[in-house]
Amino acid sequence: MDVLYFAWVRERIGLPRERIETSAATVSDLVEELRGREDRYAAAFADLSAIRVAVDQELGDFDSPLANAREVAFFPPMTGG
Amino acid sequence: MDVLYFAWVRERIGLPRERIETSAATVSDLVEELRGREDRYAAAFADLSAIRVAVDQELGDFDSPLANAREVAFFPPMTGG
Amino acid sequence: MRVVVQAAPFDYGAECADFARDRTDMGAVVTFAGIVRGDGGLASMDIEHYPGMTEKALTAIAEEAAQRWSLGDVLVIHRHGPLRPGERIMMVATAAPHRRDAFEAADFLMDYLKSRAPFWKKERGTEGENWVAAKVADEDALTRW
Amino acid sequence: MRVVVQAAPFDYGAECADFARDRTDMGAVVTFAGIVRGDGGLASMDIEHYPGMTEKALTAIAEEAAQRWSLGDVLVIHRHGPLRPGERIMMVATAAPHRRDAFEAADFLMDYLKSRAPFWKKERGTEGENWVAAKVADEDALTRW
Repeated sequence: MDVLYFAWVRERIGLPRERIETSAATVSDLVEELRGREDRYAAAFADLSAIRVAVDQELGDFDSPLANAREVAFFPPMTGG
Repeated sequence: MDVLYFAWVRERIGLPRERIETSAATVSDLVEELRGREDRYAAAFADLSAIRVAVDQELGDFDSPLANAREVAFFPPMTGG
Repeated sequence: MRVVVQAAPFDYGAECADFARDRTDMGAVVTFAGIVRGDGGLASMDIEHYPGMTEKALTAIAEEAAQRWSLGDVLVIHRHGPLRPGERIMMVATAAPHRRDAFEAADFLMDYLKSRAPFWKKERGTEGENWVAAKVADEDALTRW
Repeated sequence: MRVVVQAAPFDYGAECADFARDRTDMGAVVTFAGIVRGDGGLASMDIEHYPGMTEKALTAIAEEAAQRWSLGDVLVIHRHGPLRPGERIMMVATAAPHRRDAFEAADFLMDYLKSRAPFWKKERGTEGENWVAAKVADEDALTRW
């Protein structure tokens, strides 16, 4: 699965995307897995209320299932316009 | 005093402006004076709810005083934009 | 602030491009353009106005908008004379630090222009000639402000 | 309907001039342009986006507007990359037979673009760098629709 990071989430984790082999069932499960890896992930995911999620380029949430997902993205609230 | 007519008021009266010597105290008095002149004025001023008034290029109403007024205009509701 | 009343066409694209150009304190620009619709066999729309009062009324409406909202600039252009379907009748533009002010001020300008600026429209077409009647909805829209 | 996401500047005046050009069934065109403000010593605003998702999100928002209002055309252009104060970040345009639809649809597009299109802004200036935080008011604005 491709995992993408944007804005300050990208900066804290230190890379824009990576390929992750995971059997996480939901976005929450994936976040727990990442948090356990290294401090930079724990720092990026310290406050989940500040993080938004997209699964296969559609807005989702931490309960979104990951079955068949090809791409998951984490980013702060959007500021377009 | 210059009296101006616009849109269908102008068409019914048959001229865009005229100079009128009057001692009418209010717009209403002037309308009564005009109505008494000729049928075309009576026809133009038949339904006053359909007519708007400006005194010296400011929107007014039939009660507006005419003391010192230089210019009075009669026209249908405006349709700008 | 600029208010223009003219018979000639105006260059809408150039007016948009020039409006608030080089300002670095305005985050939002809203423009509105009114265009002659060719509904019901319309051949031409003739716009009559009240020279002198028109400029005063448009200026007063623009000044009112500038008082009510935080605006950096306001533009109003309105044509008169005969216009064909597809021609631009008028435009307004508003510039503001923030989008809500720019949107509301443009919306306000249009509502007031519709019912409080001395213009009258005559349609000429396959169904003959007739003066466009003011809409009750347009008058009612003023109560929003 | 046209949705464009690009790093290059766009020609706002030309886009306005071309939008709904030659239509005789649209009486109203509203445009909105967002411009980088030079507040607080801002030197540059860097806009990051999510290639692929951005285009999908903007298209979905434009389609939603076209379903909710009677529109003849919709345009959305949004830039990414580094921009300087005074540069235009983005624009939307809406064409409708009547002005209320054009105004509301443009207002709606902006509210959704602000909070539901995957863009993030980083300000660089005399006060250093920082990511622009989403405003509670922008999120709340969505409840209007």
